Amino acid sequence: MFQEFKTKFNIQKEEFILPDINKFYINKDDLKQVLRFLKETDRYLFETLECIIGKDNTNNALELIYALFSSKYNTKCAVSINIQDDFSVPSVVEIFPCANFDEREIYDLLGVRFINHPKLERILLPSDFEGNPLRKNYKMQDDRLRWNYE
Amino acid sequence: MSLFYLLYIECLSFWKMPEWLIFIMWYIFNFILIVILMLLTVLFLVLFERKYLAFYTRRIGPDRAGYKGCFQTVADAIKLLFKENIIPKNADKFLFFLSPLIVFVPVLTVWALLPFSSGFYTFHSCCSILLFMAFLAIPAIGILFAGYSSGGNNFALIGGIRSCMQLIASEIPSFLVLASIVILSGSMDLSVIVKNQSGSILNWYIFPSFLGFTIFFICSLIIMNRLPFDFPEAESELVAGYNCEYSGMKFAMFFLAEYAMTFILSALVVVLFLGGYNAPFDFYITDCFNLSVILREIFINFEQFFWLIFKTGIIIMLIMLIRAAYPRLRTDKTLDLCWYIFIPLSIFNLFIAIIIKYMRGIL
Amino acid sequence: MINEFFNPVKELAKGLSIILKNGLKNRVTLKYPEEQEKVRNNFRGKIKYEKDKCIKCGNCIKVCPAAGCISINEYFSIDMSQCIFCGNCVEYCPVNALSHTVEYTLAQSKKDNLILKEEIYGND
Amino acid sequence: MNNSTLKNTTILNVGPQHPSTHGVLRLKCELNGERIIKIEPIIGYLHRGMEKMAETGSYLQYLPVVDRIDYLSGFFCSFAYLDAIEKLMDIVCPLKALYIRTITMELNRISSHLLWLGCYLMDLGATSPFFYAFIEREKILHIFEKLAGARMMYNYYTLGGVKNDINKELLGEIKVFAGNFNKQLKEFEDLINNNPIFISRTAMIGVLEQETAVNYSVTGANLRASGILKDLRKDFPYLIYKQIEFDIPYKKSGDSYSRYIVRVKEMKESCKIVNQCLDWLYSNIEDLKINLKINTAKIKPEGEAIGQVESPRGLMLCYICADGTNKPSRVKWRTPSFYSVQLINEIAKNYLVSDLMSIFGSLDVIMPEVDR
Repeated sequence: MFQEFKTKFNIQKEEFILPDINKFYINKDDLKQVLRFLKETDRYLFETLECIIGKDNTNNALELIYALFSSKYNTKCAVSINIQDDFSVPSVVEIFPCANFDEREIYDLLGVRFINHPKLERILLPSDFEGNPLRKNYKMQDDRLRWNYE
Repeated sequence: MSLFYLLYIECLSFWKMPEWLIFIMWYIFNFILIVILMLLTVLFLVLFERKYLAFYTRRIGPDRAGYKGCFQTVADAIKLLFKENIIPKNADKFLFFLSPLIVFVPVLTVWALLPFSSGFYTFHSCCSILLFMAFLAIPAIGILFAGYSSGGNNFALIGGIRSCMQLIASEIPSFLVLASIVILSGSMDLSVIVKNQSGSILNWYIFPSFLGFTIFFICSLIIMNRLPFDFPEAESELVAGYNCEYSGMKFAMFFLAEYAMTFILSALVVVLFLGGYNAPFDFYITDCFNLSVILREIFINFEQFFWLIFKTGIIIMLIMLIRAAYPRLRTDKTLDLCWYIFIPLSIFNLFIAIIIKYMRGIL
Repeated sequence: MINEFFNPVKELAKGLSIILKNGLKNRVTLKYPEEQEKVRNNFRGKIKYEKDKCIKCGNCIKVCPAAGCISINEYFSIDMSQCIFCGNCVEYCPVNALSHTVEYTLAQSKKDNLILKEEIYGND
Repeated sequence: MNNSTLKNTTILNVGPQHPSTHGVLRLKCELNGERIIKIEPIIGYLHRGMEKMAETGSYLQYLPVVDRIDYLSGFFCSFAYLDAIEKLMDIVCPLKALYIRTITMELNRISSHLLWLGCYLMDLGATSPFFYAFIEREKILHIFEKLAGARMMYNYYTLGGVKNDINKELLGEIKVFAGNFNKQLKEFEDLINNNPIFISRTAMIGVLEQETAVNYSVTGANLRASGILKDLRKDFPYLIYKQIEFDIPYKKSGDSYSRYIVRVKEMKESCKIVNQCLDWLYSNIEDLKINLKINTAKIKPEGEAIGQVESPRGLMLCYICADGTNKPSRVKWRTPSFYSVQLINEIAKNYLVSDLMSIFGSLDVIMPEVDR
């Protein structure tokens, strides 16, 4: 089903998220193009962005997964991008308005800056909180957890 | 002058008092009696409402203080007495203190106007209906002052403004209905209206102007801010509306005024439509024992007082049942209800009253 | 048009009749201090600990979601202010030294009464 | 000088502490008189760091905490979490455990909808239906207490199935509840369904068009009330929803009234599902295989998985990325209320303040889900 999409954006790497969601790796710049293509072409019609998953694979590399769902063909797919060092990603609020809070949460917990996002601020943590908790290099200063770090 | 006044002069004739002092003492004595009566009814009403609502929601209601919770309201009052009097920082101090009084005092004076029984009424005037409704318009202004003066609290401000909107909308239909009652009874004095309704149940005013009864009943619900229309202090929207910033004795004053207004307005509905203190079939128990004239006069008054309280109790139970059953209406829907539906209907009711008066005149 | 006016009044009356009907049903309030809720024996209440059975393996600490709730350094103690009564420790204890009681009224006047130490367990 | 007074609009803080915001949510709305111009939901007051907590503890330690993601429907969150792990380690639960999971989840859906019904009507001002809804809900919580040992924080599902079995006496109790639940619900419908005051407060108010609903990825009853028939139990049937026949209630108009109707009908459907599961459970009482007794030391999954479930408020996803150790490297919760909170600015524009409560109440937003 995704043959036409893969040839258009010449995607090499493809993986599987169980149960049956295939994940495509694309690079950062044509993120908006891909999402608009997946949303508008009537061959796919992925018009709901279910959620944006931010992940911190170690050694300072982040991964953003955009989970999409098309109710017409009742299938799910995921588009993911890897970010190495400068954590700035174009925001997709024009295409999917629901991404507004998602992107603010990822900025808040992972420290990814989204370009031309309407109101990029901390959403879950207090505004004077420093550091991004979900990063692997974020050290918790709570000694009650020493049993877990054995 | 009524019988009680003559009795009162006899008791005081031992001390040689000047004439004018006795006259003034009579009104002060009556007013103290009214205040005591009001405090007792309010104490009872607050507890009765909580028990009554609990009855309909399969609960028991407060039963810890006293035998079956009978001292609950006294306990609340004492608690409120000792609560700290918080005044918000940028509140308008003078208005903040004045507004509970503006809400409470008119309701207290209105109690004096009501004819509790043929002999027992404190203030007798030829146009007591007008005085009644005039005094009942002032608390809404007190609520506006309360809302405006509690600092920058927007909830209270919206609550206060809503109370004024409501007042204007509900005053006009209620006055038109009062006009139809005045036509039917011929005079504006409450005790005369009640006298014209004496005799059997048939010449109560509820039957000729049933439409007037429903309109006045709903408008009185709006004036006393009871649930389907309790916009000034809508709990779920405006947190506590106008009495957001009040605590301690001032809050108790607002609370007292609300319940006093509930009683007095339902008593007014009874006086106007259900034949105030007349027994339903003109049968008084005191007539069966052949007593002397003075004793009979005294007992008749007590029995008439009982009938008034009995009918007001039924109306209050209906009001509280409506509070238990229905959700709150939206503010602008209520105003539409009053302006577009009640005013034409009450004018139509006026015509019916005129036609009935004319027909009675011919027969 | 008539129906459009009388229908709402009929609905309001039907609502009122249901409220009145509910008035006659039995009461559901439970007067708390006098009548307590009778709870079955599989209710997860306060944790009981038998000192002789315990082999101090530390399994309960690895399984407890509330970090730092159980500690077995010099004596065994459970911090009742942290415990969320999930029952993981009771389930994964190899020697069944821990078990649930049915007691759920655990309020204390002082905070350190909440930490149940071994010697308190010893005698009961 | 805050600029709101310049534009003669008042800023009303429907603050974190407010009787009808179902938890700690702050709606900063700009009013012109009583008409709402702009609403900005400010969240984060109930943020407990659920996703960071998952990374510090092992899979087993995180299991009891999962019920607290949405404390009104604990079973759904634990199922989503376990569904993801079971897919990673391709475990298949015994059939009876699937049936027990379905029946407890449907009962939990009824109890969550009942709580929403009581609170929604209390927001609109009707005080007594609140108590009737809670009396009904109390019966369900009694059943859960007998079954799982706790009223709301169940910790009842484990990796291979459920912890303890349903005995005959408890099945009888569920049958009695399901029996007269429809009668109670009918009483509710007579009291509220075409009550003129209720209709005037909710009909054609807070209309959610299909286009904005899809754009804001709203799911669950809010979406079905706008005419889009999308339910995970029918699109991607999990557990035993394939063998059970039930239909999905939906309405076209998308206003607060149709959201209310859809949720009441959903309660009826759940009651039908409970009855069907009861018949199966009655037929094989003696089958005692409800748990696979997996050795917890061997839980070291590898790879990525998404557990999905249709919770009372919408679609709930739990994404787990595991890297072979006994601690998950990333757990992400996609909770439905997080997206219906953003809706409030779109559909509550230029309505009155009293409408704000009826719109926001009908969206059934619960704050622990939003802040995680």
